[in-house]
Order: sequence, then C-alpha cells, then structure tokens
Amino acid sequence: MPDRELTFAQAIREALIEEMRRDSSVCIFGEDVAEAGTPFKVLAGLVEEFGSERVIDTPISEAGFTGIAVGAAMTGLRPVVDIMFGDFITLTMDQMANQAAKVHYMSGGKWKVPMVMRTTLGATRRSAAQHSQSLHAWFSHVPGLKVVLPSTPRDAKGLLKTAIRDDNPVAFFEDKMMYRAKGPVPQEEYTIPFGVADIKREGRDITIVATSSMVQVALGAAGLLEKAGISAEVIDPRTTWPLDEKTLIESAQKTGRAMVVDEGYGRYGVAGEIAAVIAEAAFYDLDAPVKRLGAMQVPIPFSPPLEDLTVPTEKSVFEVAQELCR
Amino acid sequence: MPDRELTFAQAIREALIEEMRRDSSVCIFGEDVAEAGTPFKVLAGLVEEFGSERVIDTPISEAGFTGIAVGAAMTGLRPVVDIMFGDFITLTMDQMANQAAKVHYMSGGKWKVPMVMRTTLGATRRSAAQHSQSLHAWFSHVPGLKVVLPSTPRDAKGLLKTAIRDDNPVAFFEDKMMYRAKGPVPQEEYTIPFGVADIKREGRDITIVATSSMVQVALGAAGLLEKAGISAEVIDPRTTWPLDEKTLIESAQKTGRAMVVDEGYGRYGVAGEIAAVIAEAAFYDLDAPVKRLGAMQVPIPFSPPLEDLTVPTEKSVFEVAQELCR
Amino acid sequence: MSSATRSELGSEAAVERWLRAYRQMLSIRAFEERVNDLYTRALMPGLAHLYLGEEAIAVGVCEALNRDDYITSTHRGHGHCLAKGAAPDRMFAELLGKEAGYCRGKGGSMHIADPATGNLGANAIVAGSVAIATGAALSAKRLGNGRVTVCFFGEGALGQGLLYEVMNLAELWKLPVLYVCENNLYTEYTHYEETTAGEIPGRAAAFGIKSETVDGQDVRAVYAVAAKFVAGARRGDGPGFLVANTYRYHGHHVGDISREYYRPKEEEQHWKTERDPLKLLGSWLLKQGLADEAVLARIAAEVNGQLDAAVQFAIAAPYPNPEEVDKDVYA
Amino acid sequence: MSSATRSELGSEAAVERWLRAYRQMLSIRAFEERVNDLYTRALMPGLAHLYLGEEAIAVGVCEALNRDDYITSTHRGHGHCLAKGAAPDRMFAELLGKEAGYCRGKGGSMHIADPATGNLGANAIVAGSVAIATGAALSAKRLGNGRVTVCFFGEGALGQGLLYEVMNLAELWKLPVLYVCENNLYTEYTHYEETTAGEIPGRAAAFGIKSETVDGQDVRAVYAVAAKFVAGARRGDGPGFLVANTYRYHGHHVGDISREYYRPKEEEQHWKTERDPLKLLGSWLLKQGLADEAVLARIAAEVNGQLDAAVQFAIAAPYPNPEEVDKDVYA
Ligand SMILES: Cc1ncc(C[n+]2csc(CCOP(=O)(O)OP(=O)(O)O)c2C)c(N)n1
Ligand SMILES: Cc1ncc(C[n+]2csc(CCOP(=O)(O)OP(=O)(O)O)c2C)c(N)n1
Ligand SMILES: [Mg+2]
Ligand SMILES: [Mg+2]
Repeated sequence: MPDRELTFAQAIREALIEEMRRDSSVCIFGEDVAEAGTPFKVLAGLVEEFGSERVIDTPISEAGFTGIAVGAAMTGLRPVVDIMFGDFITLTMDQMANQAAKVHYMSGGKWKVPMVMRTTLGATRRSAAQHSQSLHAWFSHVPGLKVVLPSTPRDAKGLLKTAIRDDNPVAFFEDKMMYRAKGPVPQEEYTIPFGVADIKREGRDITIVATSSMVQVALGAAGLLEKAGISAEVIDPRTTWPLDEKTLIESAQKTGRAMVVDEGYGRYGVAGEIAAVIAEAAFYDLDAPVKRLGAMQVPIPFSPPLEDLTVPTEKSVFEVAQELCR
Repeated sequence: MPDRELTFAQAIREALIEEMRRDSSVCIFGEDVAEAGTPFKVLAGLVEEFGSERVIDTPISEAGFTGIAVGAAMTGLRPVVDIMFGDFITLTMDQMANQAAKVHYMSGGKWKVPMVMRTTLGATRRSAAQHSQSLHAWFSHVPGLKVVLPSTPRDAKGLLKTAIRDDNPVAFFEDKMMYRAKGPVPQEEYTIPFGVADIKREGRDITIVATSSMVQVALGAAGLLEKAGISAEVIDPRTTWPLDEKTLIESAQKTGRAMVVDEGYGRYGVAGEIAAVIAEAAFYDLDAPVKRLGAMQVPIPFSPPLEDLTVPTEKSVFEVAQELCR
Repeated sequence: MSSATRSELGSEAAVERWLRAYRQMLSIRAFEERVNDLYTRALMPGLAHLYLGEEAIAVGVCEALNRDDYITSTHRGHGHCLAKGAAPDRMFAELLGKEAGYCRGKGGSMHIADPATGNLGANAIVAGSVAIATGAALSAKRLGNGRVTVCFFGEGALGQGLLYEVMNLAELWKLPVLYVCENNLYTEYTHYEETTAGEIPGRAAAFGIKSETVDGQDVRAVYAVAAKFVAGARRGDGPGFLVANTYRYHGHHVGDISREYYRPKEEEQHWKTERDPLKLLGSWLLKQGLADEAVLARIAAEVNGQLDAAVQFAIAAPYPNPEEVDKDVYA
Repeated sequence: MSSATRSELGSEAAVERWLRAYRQMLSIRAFEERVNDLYTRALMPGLAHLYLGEEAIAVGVCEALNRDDYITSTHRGHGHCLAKGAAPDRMFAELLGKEAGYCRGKGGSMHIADPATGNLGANAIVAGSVAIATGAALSAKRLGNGRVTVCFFGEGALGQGLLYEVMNLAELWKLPVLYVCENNLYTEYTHYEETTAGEIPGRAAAFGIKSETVDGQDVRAVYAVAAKFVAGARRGDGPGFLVANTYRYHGHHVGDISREYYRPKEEEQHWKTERDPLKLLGSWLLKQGLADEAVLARIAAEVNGQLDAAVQFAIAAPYPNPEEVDKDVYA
C-alpha cells in the first residue's frame, strides 16, 4: 500500500486510536483533552470513540494528574497524559523524576510504570517565555525515563506506538509548530524502536545531528550546503534516551566533522551531551571541533523580531557548517 | 590575621550571619530552620540572634515558600530559602525556572529577584534514591539563574556572601557529606566573585575539572597520579553559571588532556557541557579525547556496596586519567 | 433604595468614584475590543485572552487599593493592569512587541508588569503568581510599609496545589493579601463544575481564611467587599478570599471563535444582555441622577478617542533593536 | 459498655480480630525496637523513622482491608508494611541493604514495596505518594476489581499542594481511596500548629470529602471508622479522609535523641504511659475476658522469637552482587 500524507497531528492521533483499540488499558488524561481535543486539536474525536472513561478531562493540576498516571500505570492502566505546553513540565518534575523514574528500580524491579507523557516544545509561536521552552534536557538527564523527540509524521506515529507499549515512563515531546506539517505515513501497522537514529539525509563532508524541530531546519541547511558544494549528512537520534551513540559516532567518523542542533538551550543541555559523545568517541577522526547550536540563552522574548533571533535557522546552521568545513 | 580552620557548615553559617548583620533585608525561610537550625544544624543559633521574623520555619511546602521568596525578593527582601535535600528541587522547578529566572527579562529589566536557594547534593549517605541526587544540571540549563557549587569552607563562605548580594536568583548547592570537613577560612571580610574558576592544584600533564564533592576526590586522584609520574591540574569552576570557560580551556590547551568529574548524572548534565566546551575550544591542542565521569546512571541504590559503586572515586578518577595520559 | 439624592449617596468623592469606575471599565472594554480588532486584522502577534465581561472585578478591587499596593495578574490580565493604572498606549505597544511597551516588548500580552503602579506582573502559568503575591505581602508586613497585595486568578487556578500551600502560609503569618478568584465558569474549554469538587469558599475555609462571594458584574458590590478585606489586611487581620462570579464574553483567547461545543450561545447572550457590568453601572448612575446620558456619552467619546490614539501610538512605535535580545537576562 | 460477654462482642471472628490486631501491633513494636537497636549498634546503614507509638493506626486501618487492596506509605512506613502483611525477615533484610530484602536492598527503609501485599511503596518525598495512591484507585475503578487504596501520610504532608490536587480529583471521579492523616503533632522538629492554619478536617471538606477524626491510639476506634470508609469506597461512595491523632515515641529518626528543644519530656511520658495503643488494647482484652495474661504473654514470646529470628536472617543475608547496581533501571 502506498503511504498517505498525514499531518504530524493526524499521525499522533492515529497512533493513539490504534493503540486504544488494541489495548483497553490505554487511556488519556489532561486538560481539555475530551470534547475540545486539546487546544492543538490533536485529540479531536477520541472521546467520541473511546468515551469519557478513557479520555478524561482534568482540572489544571499537572502534578496531580501526572502522579495519578504513575499510580494507575503501576496497577493495570497504561495512561497517556497530556501536558499542554512543555513549559509546564516544571510542575511535574517530582512525579516524573522522583516517582515515575525510580519506582521500578527502588522496588527491586517489582513495580512497573508504563506511562507516556505527551508534551510540546518549540518557540516562534509568539507565546513568550512561559510557553515556548524546549525542556527535554531535564528529563533526558534522569535515569529511569526515556525521552522521544519525533521529527516527522511517520516517526511520530511509530514512536508513539512504541512509547505506549513500553513498560517504562516515556516523555514524548512534540514540536507545536510542526502539528500541521505533512509527511508520508505508511498505511500498514508499524512501530519504530527506541534508540535507533535515523539518517534523514546521507552526506560525506559533515554530520549534522538534529532533533525534533531542528531536523527540517538542518535538512534545509543541507540543501544550502549542497549548493555551496558541501555534502551534509543529517541524523536524527529520535530518542535522547536511549541514545544511538553508534550511528552518530560512525557518521562523524566518516565525515570528519560534526555539529549538533537542538532547540533546547545550548547550555547544559542535549546538544552538549551529544557533542561530548561525538567529540570523545570520534576524536581521532575529527578534522574540526564539534559545534553546537541551541536556543539562545535567554528567556524566549515575545517580540517577533527578537524571538526569531533565539532559534537556530537554516541560515545559521548553514553558516556554522560552512565555517566548520573550511 | 592568619586563617582559622572552620567546617564547611560553620563557614556557611558565618556567611549568613555576616550578611544578615550587614543587611536587615536578608532573611531565611525553610523547614526546621529556626530552633532546629536544619537537620544538618547548619543554621544553629541564627534564630536566637535574628529572631523568628528573619529566620522562619515553614510548613513542608517547597514550591510555596520558594515562590514566596520570589515575590518577597521583588519587593524589598533578600530571602535565602533552604531546601533541605537537593532532591526536593523537583517541587520548585516552576517557581525557579518559570518565575524567578524570567521575571527580570520578561519585565524588560524592571523587576529584580535577589534571592538565594541553598540546597544540597551528593550521595553515599545511605539515604537512597530520593535523598541522594545531584540535580544542579537542571538549574544550570536555565537562563536567568546562577548556579554555585562550593568545594571548600573558604569558597563556601565567600561565594555565599556573593550570592546573597547578587541581584539575581542564585541556586547554591552544598555537598551534604562535606558539612563537617574543615578548611582554612580568612578572618577578614571577603567575597569570591562568580564566574572565576579556581585552580586547586597546578599541573602539566592533564586537566581535571571537578565540581563540589568531586574536587577533593580529584585532588586525591592527583596525588595518586603524581606517584605514577603524572602531573594533574585540578580546576574547580565554582559556578556552572556564569562559567569561567577561559580558565578551563587554557588549562586544557596547556596540558593537552582533560577530564571532567561531577557528581550529577553523566548524561545530559554538567560534565557533558564542560567537556563539550573544552573539546570545542581546545580542539587543536588536545592530545586525547575529553573524558567525563559522573554518577552512574541509576537511581541511587540504598545498599551500601551498591551505592558506593555509583559515585566517582579517587581510584576511578585516577584510572581514567592514567588511561588518558597513556 | 428606590432612588437617592446625591447627599444620600455620600460625598462628592463617592460620585467621583463611580464615574471613575465607569470610565475605567469602559477603558478596559474599549481596550479589549481593539485587541480583538488588531488580532482579526492580523496586526497582533500571538494570542490574547480578553477580559470583556469581567471589567467590574478588576475595577472594583483596584478602586479599593492605593497606587503603591501590589497586584499580580494572569494570562487574562489586561483589565487588571489598566485598573491598577497602566497606560493603554504602552500596553498596546507591549502587545505588539514594541520597545515602548511596558516590558520593552519582551513580555507581551501575558507578562505585563509595571513597578510604577505596583503591578508585579501577569503570569502565563495558571496560579503561577499566587506565591509571588504572597511573598510581596510578606515583604510589606516585614518592612511595615502598609501595602496590601491583591492576587487575581481564574477559578481554574483552584486546580493548582501551589494555591493551597501559600494560603496556608498567608494565614499562618497573617499576611496582607487578598486572593481574588474570578469565576467565569470556564477554564479553557471545560466548565468549572467538571473540574472543581466541593464549594469554592471551602477552599479558603480549609485554612481558616475568610471568604465572601460577590456578583462580579456589580462593581459596587465588588468594591464594597474588596474595600472591607483590604482594610482588614492593612489592619493586620491577615488574608482574605473573594470569589467574584462573572463571565467572559469572548472565547478563551481571541482565536476561540466556535464555542458551541462547550457553552451555549444563549448563555453568552444572557450574560451580555442581562448581566453586563457597564450597563448595570450606567443605568444605576442614571437612575440615581449621578450622571445623565450626555455625561456617559462624553466619557465614552473621551475613552474611545484615547484608545484610538493609543493603538496608533503602538502601531507606529518601533520594534526593539536586535541587540536587545540578550539584554536583561541578568540584573 | 462496662463489660461484655463474648457473645455481646460478636463472633469468634471478632475475637480473632482483636487478638490478631494485638499480635500485629506487638510485631510492629518489636520490629521498631530492633531497628533502633541495630542503629545503636551501628549495624544499620543510614537512618530510619520509627513508628513506635503509632501502631494502632496501621493495624486498625489494614484490618479493614483485603490482601489485594492497595496502600501507599511514607518515610515512617515500617508499620504500614507489616500491617499490610509484609514479612519481618525480608523487611529487616531490606533495611540492611541485603539482596533478600523486599527491594533487593535497593530501596532501604524508606522505599519498601511489595506487590504481593498490595504495597505500592513507601515514599521518602513528603506527600510523594498521594497521587500514586489516587491513581491506583482510578485503576481499581476503571478495571472494576473492587480494590480500595489507602494512602497513609503524616500531618506534615498537609503542607504539600499535591494533596489538594489529588483530593479534588478523587472526589470528582468518586475514587475508592481513603486518605489517612497520621497526626503525631510534629513534622521533623516543628509542632504542627506552627505549620497548619485552620482545622485539619477542613482540608478534606474543601473538596466535599467526608472526614472523621479518631483516637489513633485506640485500634478499635481506628478500625471502626476505617471499615466504614473502606466499605463506602468499595460501594462507590468515593474518597474518605481519616485523621488519626497519635504520637511518635522516639525522635523524628533514630538519630534524633535530644528532643527537649522542640517537645517536653513530660509530653512524651504522658503518651507512653497513658495513651499507649498496646496497653489500651491489652487491658481491654483482659477486661473483656477475651484473653488472659498468659495468652498475651504467649503472643509476646512468639512475636519476639520471630523477630529475633528475622534480625538474624537479615544480618546473615548477603549483600547484592555488584552487577546488580545497574539492573532494573528500566523494565
Ligand atoms: C500550569 C498551566 N497549565 C495550563 C495552562 C494552559 N491554560 C492557560 S489559561 C487556562 C485556563 C485558565 O482558566 P481560569 O484559571 O479559569 O482562567 P480564565 O481563562 O477563565 O480567566 C489554561 C488551562 C497554563 N497556562 N498553565
Ligand atoms: C518534600 C519533602 N520535604 C521535606 C522532607 C524532609 N522530611 C522528611 S520527614 C519530614 C517531616 C514529615 O512530617 P510528617 O508528615 O508529619 O510525618 P512524621 O514524620 O511526623 O510521621 C520532613 C520535613 C521530605 N522528605 N520531603
Ligand atoms: Mg475561568
Ligand atoms: Mg507528623
């Protein structure tokens, strides 16, 4: 069967529908998830099919319902919680990092927490400092959690299905600017395993590791680089944990040059880790230092001309890459 | 005047006493801070001198009193809040990262948040997974916050005084295993600026960047290395933000080899950032890849023989360094 | 009281108060209508949450405050800012991301703050400012400066545990803070009864905090209760909790146009025609003979003129320089 | 009721119940005394928070539960675990960090968990398990398995906002969960009145949740109220809130020896001599003729023998292999 074109939002919805049909223990809770289908409309129609026992509107209690998901996951449900903006994971850090992430280990392997937190990341929506952050580095830091950053409709669907079937707490970050972006999605059932990076574009001269919202940016930059005679390989790790170090390292060893682009803050974040991994393992094959590009280290400003400066762009990725290949 | 020997806890207490005498707007809140002087007894005697208007026992409401500190700091006080175990910063992430860190920027520079959060880090106290974490990477990731990691009584006092005088929200992490460790502290008044790394030991062959609890470990390892004929330079950045990149980079350029030791989790944490900074800037001077050592990527286990495996030791630092210098 | 002479209603000051309140409520109304218009004309970046229909609460409460008293506000904050004394031109400038805005364009609609009017800031985290407000009250008490802090929030904030943590502290420490819960019946797209167990006043009673529930469309009722709480707080009686029942006329934000799936058109119509705070105050003023139609029309003309000018100012104002982007991260 | 015959007190089952409760309370007492002893002899790593004095609560509540009902517990959790059916030997092994422990030594005193007895786990974050308990109740309701969850916490947890978030949800969704607040008057070193505004039952009433306050030293009173709430929850009546007034005999943890700066010796003495749950149940059993001294002595001898053996088992048990350290991070 040929692939269909679906939006990112549709792909996510499809994953949820399929998994909810397959397994009656899968349920969703969050703010305005039922009739409203979330402000981003990602869940539209789900309550109609699955009923308000399985698609449950909550009060504005992110910590509370995340923790309820932990307890529900331990006792027979597979909850998918919806945290509207990734900025609000601040409120869930105790339930995610001190509870969900540790239950399995602390209990000597006896209890499991098969839950998914779906949330968002990404700026340039003119939503200002408390609705624009990309805080996936925090969860990536915590043993016991898995962290997923899909960059295409196809990946979003396949990875979300894997997340729901996983027996561990999984944080699933969706770029809110990407919900309407379209891409091919297979007709037939499929899942995508965690810890397998995807080479989104093959190249010879430089490796660009890019995550989530930055994958399209990197691909755009790769197009510009091609015109400048530079062949860029673009790799999407897809999950920051587990991290497919091998694919990243081998690519950097092949090209001899690498940069990392991630929309989180550059400092003490995802780009730093991936750069450190490559710089260490590919050390003897690198012809230039590994460069990083992340969000500018400022609270995201509201003013459009300022906000646009804070996020890596095709142009800024192109420039850094070109400089690296000099 | 010759230095006195003070414990780490005494040095911190002295800083607080001096700043509270100097400035009546400095006040402390937290759990069991008054008569009990905290479980670690760091604040013993303060309520007696400054009264319960300035040393205030709170309910077990970490988010609440941290947020109250934000509001109080904006309006004329300089609160120092006490979060007993660093593991509990999970509960304060919204007030710290979405509020304290952003108020100044979001208000176009009009409001300021001169507050300090004192908290702890460090394992091997047999306190298990929810009382042993070193989560300073999270705050280090957030623009608008400053993050301090003192490693000696002298540094603790001087840096805490600077933190209290700073007009920004500062997170100050104390290694709870170090409270009784002694060291020289000047008699006379002094402060230590943020963003100035301290070379704790000079060396020629390898740079060991170490933070907080890991500085003594690194110095111990340096002693072992010396016996093995390797001269190690040990540098303590003292603040992860601002980060004194220059000193770290120059040392690595000089020695040609570097490793980073931090008690936070290795993945997506402080060690990754510092390693990435050095690997990038000292690229052409490095003779070997930059190595990292952090806490093992597991929830900290209770069982002593297991817990001891999770933290870098003199021996493990020595071995990695020796391997690097081969 | 069927009708009243000026003297029965009290001083000239009282007359001035209600005319001022009328003007202020009208300013908020006119401000928000222009925001909606800017959005519709694609002149405004991002979204905005309009205060239309709720004007009496901000105005009634702020009428009970001094200029140096503090407020904290929410995502639906324009009314609070204006009622506390902010200038519409600089507010529009902020909404358009211009350098002349209250936050140099960095905050936007959801983060307007202004030390000059005691505005500690709007907040885009639901309940995000309840602790900040309580902290300001702690300062005021410690510094003995007599200031009171008002903490505005929607009934959705009742879902956040932080509110309970700080109410406990406010009562324990007898802090001069008034929590004002604006119950407009909905969070984003969900009726509050689906998300709120028990009765709202019980949420304050749990901590021994006194509460009163008022008709949030009646600015005089709001003022009366707020003034009582504020005076008590200033005296040292500690915190208060005011529930104001109200309604938002428009969507959750400017883009929320099709609302029938979560609330009936008739309900909207009912509030707009029967419970409009401006109509209620206007007809009371007329009935009491405190103003005639001409006076009200003149106020309206003045307000509309001012706000048109304010919009023009904001549209014409320049964006911040690019170099501004990393200024003011640290003080 | 001045005295009663066996028949007045009900069935043999009831007699068995109170003898079982006596034995269970004595087991907890004996367990905790041995923990203190292990600590004093430096045989136990880390710290432990003893349940001495509070035994009647865990036992009274768990007596109202089935084996497959759930509990969540706290840092002061040994009593809850034992009352729910955990074996002392594997508990001691856990406290000593041994592989035979309930969590293979990885959890320690503050994290004992045991699926076989429905124990979702103790928690070292104050109020850290209130949401987990509520989530288990959600599962039970969704899966229709009739299970009830009991969420134990100290009165210090009333400071955490999370409790209010989940109580709101529990009442809205009518979940089968019983919140048990053990008010032992102190958090670590601070009297609860310094940290708790209003009256404790008001914290539940705020969400329309029924509460009752009982003498936490009287196991029969605790059982009676718990049984009522549990039956109601099982029937679908939704959550309940039980405040049990009690006292911890020892320090906040085993190392907290000098306590006079935060509570008077006389207070401790009073509770130990006048309000001891074991003495109260013991003398009631004797007075009712349900047991004689010999029976109680035999129970004591059996319990002490068992627990001595359990300690020996734990001391002799091996530590986990080093390779265990990174097992079970992920399922
Ligand atoms: C912590 C948090 N969760 C969710 C949101 C998204 N959100 C913004 S406004 C809103 C509804 C707020 O309802 P209410 O408090 O009643 O205020 P109203 O909009 O009715 O004035 C929600 C859920 C948010 N901003 N912050
Ligand atoms: C979130 C959090 N804050 C602080 C602590 C430190 N702490 C451990 S027990 C305790 C006191 C708990 O008091 P209470 O809930 O009354 O239980 P009790 O010890 O009296 O049984 C505190 C403050 C913690 N474990 N978790
Ligand atoms: Mg509302
Ligand atoms: Mg207690």
